[in-house]
Amino acid sequence: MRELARHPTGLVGATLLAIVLVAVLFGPLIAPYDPQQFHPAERLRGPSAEHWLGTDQFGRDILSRILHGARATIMFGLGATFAGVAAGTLIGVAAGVAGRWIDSAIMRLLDGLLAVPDLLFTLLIVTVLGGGTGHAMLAVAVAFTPGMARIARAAVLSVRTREFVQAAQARGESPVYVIGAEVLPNTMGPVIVEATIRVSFAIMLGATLGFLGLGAQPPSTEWGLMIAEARQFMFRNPWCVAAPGVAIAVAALGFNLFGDALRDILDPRGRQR
Amino acid sequence: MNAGYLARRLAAVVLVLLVVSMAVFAITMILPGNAAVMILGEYATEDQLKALAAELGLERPWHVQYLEWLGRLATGDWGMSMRMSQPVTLLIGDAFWRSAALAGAALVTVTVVAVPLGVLAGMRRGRGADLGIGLFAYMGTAIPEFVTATLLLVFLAAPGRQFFPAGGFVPPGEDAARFLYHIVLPALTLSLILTAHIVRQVRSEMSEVLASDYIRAAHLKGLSEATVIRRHALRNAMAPAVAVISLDVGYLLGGIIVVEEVFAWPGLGRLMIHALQNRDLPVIQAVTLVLAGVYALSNLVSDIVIAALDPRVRYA
Amino acid sequence: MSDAAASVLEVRDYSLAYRTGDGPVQALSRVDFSIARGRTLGLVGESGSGKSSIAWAILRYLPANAVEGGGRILLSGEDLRAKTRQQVADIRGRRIGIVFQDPSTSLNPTLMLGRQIAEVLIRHRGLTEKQAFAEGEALLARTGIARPAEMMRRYPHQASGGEKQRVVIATAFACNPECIVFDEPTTALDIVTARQIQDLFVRLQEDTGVAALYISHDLALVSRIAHDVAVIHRGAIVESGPAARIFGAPREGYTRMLIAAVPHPDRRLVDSHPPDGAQRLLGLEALTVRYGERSLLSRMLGRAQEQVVGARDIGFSVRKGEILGIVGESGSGKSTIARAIAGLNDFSGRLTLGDRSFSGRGALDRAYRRAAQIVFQNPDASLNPRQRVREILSRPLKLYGIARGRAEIDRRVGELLSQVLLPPEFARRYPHQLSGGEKQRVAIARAFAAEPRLVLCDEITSSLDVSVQASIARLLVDLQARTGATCLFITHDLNLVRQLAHTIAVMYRGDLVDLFPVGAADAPDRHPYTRTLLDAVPVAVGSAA
Amino acid sequence: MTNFDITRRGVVGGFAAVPLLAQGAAAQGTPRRGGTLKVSHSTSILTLNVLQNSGPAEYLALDMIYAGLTRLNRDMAPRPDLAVEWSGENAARTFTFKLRPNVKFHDGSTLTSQDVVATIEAILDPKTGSPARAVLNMIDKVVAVDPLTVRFELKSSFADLPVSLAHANARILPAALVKGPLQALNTRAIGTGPFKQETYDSARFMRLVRNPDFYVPGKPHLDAVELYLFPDLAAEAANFLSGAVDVMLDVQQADFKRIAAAPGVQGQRVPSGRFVNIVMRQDSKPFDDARVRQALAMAVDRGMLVDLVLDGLGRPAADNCISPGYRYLVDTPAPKYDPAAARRLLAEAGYPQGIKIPLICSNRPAIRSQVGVAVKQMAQPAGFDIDVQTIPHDTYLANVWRKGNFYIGYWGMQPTEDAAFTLLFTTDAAFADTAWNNKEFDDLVARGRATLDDAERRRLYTQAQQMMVRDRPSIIPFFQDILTANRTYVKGWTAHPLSRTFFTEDVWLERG
Repeated sequence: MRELARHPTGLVGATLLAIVLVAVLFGPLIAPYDPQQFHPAERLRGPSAEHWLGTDQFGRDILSRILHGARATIMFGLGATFAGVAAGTLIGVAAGVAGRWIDSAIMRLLDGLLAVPDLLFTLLIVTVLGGGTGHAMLAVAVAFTPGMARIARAAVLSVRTREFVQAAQARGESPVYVIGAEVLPNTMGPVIVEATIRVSFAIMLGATLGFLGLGAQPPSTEWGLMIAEARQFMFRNPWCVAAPGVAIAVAALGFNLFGDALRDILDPRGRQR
Repeated sequence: MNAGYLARRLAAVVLVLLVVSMAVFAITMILPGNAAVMILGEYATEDQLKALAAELGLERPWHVQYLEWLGRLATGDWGMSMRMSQPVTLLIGDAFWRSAALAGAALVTVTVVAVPLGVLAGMRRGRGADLGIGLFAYMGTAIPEFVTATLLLVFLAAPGRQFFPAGGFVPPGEDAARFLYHIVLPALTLSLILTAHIVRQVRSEMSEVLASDYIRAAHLKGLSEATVIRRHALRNAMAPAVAVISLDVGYLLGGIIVVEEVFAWPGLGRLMIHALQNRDLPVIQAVTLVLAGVYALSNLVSDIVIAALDPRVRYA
Repeated sequence: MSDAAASVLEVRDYSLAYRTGDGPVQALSRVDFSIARGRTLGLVGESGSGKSSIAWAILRYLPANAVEGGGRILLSGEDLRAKTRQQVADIRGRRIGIVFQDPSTSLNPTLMLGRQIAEVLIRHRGLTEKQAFAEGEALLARTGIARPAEMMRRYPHQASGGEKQRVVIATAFACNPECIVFDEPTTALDIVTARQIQDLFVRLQEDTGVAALYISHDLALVSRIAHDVAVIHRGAIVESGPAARIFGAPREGYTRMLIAAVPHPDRRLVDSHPPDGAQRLLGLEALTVRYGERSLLSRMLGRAQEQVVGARDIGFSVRKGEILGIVGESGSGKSTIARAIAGLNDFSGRLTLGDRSFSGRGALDRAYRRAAQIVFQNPDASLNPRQRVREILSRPLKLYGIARGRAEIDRRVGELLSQVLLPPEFARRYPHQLSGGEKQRVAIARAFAAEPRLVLCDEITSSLDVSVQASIARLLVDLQARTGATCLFITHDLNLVRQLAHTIAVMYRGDLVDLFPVGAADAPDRHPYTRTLLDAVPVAVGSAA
Repeated sequence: MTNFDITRRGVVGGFAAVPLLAQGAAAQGTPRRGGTLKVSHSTSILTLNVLQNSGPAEYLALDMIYAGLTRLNRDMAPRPDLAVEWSGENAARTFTFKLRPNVKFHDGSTLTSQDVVATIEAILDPKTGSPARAVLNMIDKVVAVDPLTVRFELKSSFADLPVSLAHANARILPAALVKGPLQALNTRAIGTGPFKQETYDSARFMRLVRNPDFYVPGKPHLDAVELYLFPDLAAEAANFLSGAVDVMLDVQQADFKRIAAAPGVQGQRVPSGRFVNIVMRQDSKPFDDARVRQALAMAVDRGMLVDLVLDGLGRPAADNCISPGYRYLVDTPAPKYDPAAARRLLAEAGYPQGIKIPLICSNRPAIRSQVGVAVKQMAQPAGFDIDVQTIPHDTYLANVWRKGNFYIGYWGMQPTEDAAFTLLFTTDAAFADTAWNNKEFDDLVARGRATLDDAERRRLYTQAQQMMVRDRPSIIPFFQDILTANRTYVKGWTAHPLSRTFFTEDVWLERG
């Protein structure tokens, strides 16, 4: 972790993530108001002493809704990415290890699925399963799987030819040991880096789904949905769109920067000459 | 680069499209609400629903429908849109060109802006320009398209600050000037985000090339900085840059869905959103195939361009 | 040293340090040397000794974090440190040339070779494009390239390593510079090609009378081509003077150690024939290995995947306790044989170990795999970076049931570490906390942990420094003698193999072309290829210590 | 209202008499002829088949192209259109309509009684699936007496036939066209209306031009009308305010005040009977008990709902589907918002700790989930722990609509009291979903439909409304206003409570 301190983008990324983490863990506790609580008298007000980020169309406190929404939004990003990464890595490793025709069959399938843009793929699945956070998460996870599989496979292939793996095979170690103890631990680097960066993309996808009415549904406080609902009031109180927008940017930026820093630290060649 | 290779690559594109068609058909077939209810809406009566379901043949086993559909697809009959009762080919026909114009405008803007920016950032690694460009690039990737679109609407098309029209479309044939006037904001939204992606990629490619031995050798031959960059560095950074841009075409095709929705640009993206809302199966399948086809072909085109740029990449 | 007036390149009392995250690192301290016209100074040192830093200092191409201390760098009397960027650019390529170690990376892959020569001529001698190409062709011819005109049109990936290095050398000599720096120019090349390039260097240096700084880690090579030699260790010139004096009567301890570490055929590490009366342990009959597995899919698509033959009809036998050295250039199939015996490559033909014989990779059972252990070339990749040394060494113990229970395993690991002269507390370290030599020792310990009857050493010293190489070779020989294991030592270093093998096998493009006891190396009936190999490898002059 | 709004809040044809709010067309100075009216709308024009369409923008386009036998004034009274006069005989069981002579269809053919017969028969045929069938299913036979006379024979007496025949989907098409394949009608519209179809690009825009042979002399004033589709409401508003279009068909509640206040813009707010209703199915717990329904009625602050959800642009309602503007409206007082009393009533009904129950809202249009979220908040102190679940519209249609026991409906204003009752609340209503099944109520409605005597009908409908408020099959918290906006130079444009008829022929542009 010492290298992270020296890595400027990493530092910025880490601080942003820390902020987001605080909102996720303690949001509901430090929120000044109940996110669903109406204050009809103070509808659509800009930032004030009582409401630091102003109020929305029902007079609900925007800061509280963002703090509560952090959990829904970030968990969506993490959950979707984790599921996609797990499935993708499984497929990628299987392809990488099995090799020969299994590998090329899987790769052909992945090429096919990768030809469909992520957002479109997600929209297809969500339209079929119906909106809602659960389905949206599953859709994003499925959309991530082909991409992750390809990265995992590349990582496995590069490690498989390393001498310490061949030494294990020469010793007559069982395939399970070779994959479990020798190959997998050394392929996690690139997978983790890709996963971190993909979380930011998952958050944005979730927000876009919310905007199209296919992601989280009212009364959820997911940030994407908050923006979608507030867009029609943006001229009367721009804060109800700006605040969640900035929140999404902070979270997405945090994961992005941190991911890039991780890539430099974990990458043996190390880009920082 | 010979015919054999091209034939094999085109076969691969067809294979990709087959896989996509199967995936799309499988996905769209397990819809909870059936298309008839969706089309006629909440106020449709029982008999209306049955009439439409029968007419569209929704109750036949799915593989029969798939094979029949694939057969008709191959023969150019892409079926009738269930909701707009017009042939799908007609709907996709002009929508394709409008999206192509939008995507094309974005791609051109990006190539003209992002690549030089990336090269500059790569060259000035760690110094002012690099950090500035880096920040812009990161911001680009952190804001969802619809937020960027809304911001552009508010700042460039709101009353009083009327620099561009707030969405809408004018066919080029009718009035080329106003066509360009309308394409600016949607193309700008797409370009902003795409530029962010590509600047970061080109920047890392460029810095990798600049750290290579042959660039050091070029410097040590006493060549001027400009010659080293132009003749040696750029040539080697272009091939990977083209590969990156072609990958992002996929992203672009996704992006048009949101941008066309916000700016009322009647292209494939809007057609897709509409079809998805109304479970208009033929249109969903057709648009997805078209987008996947465009993406697969763009990868093929980029491979050919890369081969031209980089002699090592000779396809047997 | 030669008088100051005639010297072309002078480095006076020069120091250099690099700023790093953990504070400044001293790279060069008070370096002094000078090269007169027509003379070649060999700068010899191990990796990390700072020899490359000198090259960058002379070419004024130091990285951003370099901090130059005192001293001057004079080219024909002019101090290069005082020159402006533009002046330096004019000097580079016209008055000072440089030739790098790896020709395949120092040529622009997307430009024709001809253009990369012509651009120097156009830049410095103002020739037109046509003239530059013609002149370039002449330069190439001078370096002995077969069809220079055709070579000018080719791209780097369409030329061999040797041809590319000739292009680089032609470019360096293009403007008849006063001084040329050669930074390990032949290390990346094959033995025979390397020798041709070395001969070319000597010829061109004599023809042009250029002052040459030849940087290398290969003492034997430097002793043959350099007029004067300077030995550098941790950034300081330890000793310098005429080559014969340095190699004949080295004054400094470090120089003596370095010279002693250079493999020399006469300094046998083991007596010249195996323990007599020992019966055969390993036998190979018509052993053949093919690469390019015929995948089901490619067979279906009928894509005729022409199969590359790694090794063809290899037959030899090795007696218990014998050390068989297998030599050959890269691609000769020497590693293929080792990997086949270790059960990593499919093979046809028969393989016998002791009284059991096997006809394919599948037949090799665990007993065989325990008896035959392999050690690889690259120390960084031989050990799993995620495991501690203790875990790496305990794997074979557990796998073959040699030791059970934590206590016994720990004891056994301690013994193994001491056998390879490493302190027991190394057990707790991760591979990235060890040096190259230490990692290779752990790899060897892992092989001997299985108490094998046969140890296959696939170029285990090739990526190590000379001094470390010598210690590893001695360690291997001790272990081999103590355990009585038979050893196959694969290398491209003829001097080293003649030091520690009982018998030598020579491989050429997949065939076994020669097999002889080490003493018979100079016998007249040697295969012509063996002869060219022996002639290609320089033996350090005057160092029969 | 998320921009993802495919308003299915279509109104099943109908109209209600509402005092004309906006100023009359004539009062605005002498109309000028010529010019093109540009209108923006946020829902697609998916089909031009007037027998089947249900999209809001589709009604605007087809109202210009097609005409029906009768037409509804802004006060909902039927006035002659293609029929010049009509008369009802033997207790409103047979009606005879006289057609306007030599009226031309857009393809030049002349309108005859054959066209009327063919059109009505197509509507009555279930296969056509026309929404108008629900309000015309009492027709037994339609006969072409002579080229300009048509006689209707009804299965039971029905005084409001002329009103039903003014239904937006009951427009007259050429016989040849209506007998041919229905699909052709989707993209080609040939009617007798004031404007003709010129270009139709469903994804982008539609252009209609003046019908020179329109049977009302001197009308329409405009040369052409262009309808521009803007799916994103923020973009539509920005575009309208920038002057690129002359009329914004539908304005969002949230944006109305801002747009109406903009310079050169006139916002129009037309009160209407469009309502959101909270359906409480009576054949399952807990809403089988009237006290629970009453408690929920007292747990909803209707004034607050109008302010929060409609931004004040609507009127509180008292769970009576008959809104102000209907002729036979009875003023039924809405229960006061009294959570404490509601909690006591719930305890009395056997729910001392209150009730925990999911409320299903479809995600389109967004007003449903907004009402859901607001009701959840208001009903909490009354002991109702409502879990608002917003689900996709198509899943709502397939699994919840007319099956669920507690969900939110959204209905447009009906033309007559009879249409309003038979839409949702009679036992055999077209879209019955409250399982009220009150025989006495059904009988009142049936008798009301048959009588011609105005006083008798008022007495029957009064009883029906009081019964509905007493049993409270569903909670109707407010009536939503219809909102539209136009540039000040646009004269004669106004919205209709049913948002089905637009009188575009009366619209004219003050500047060229």
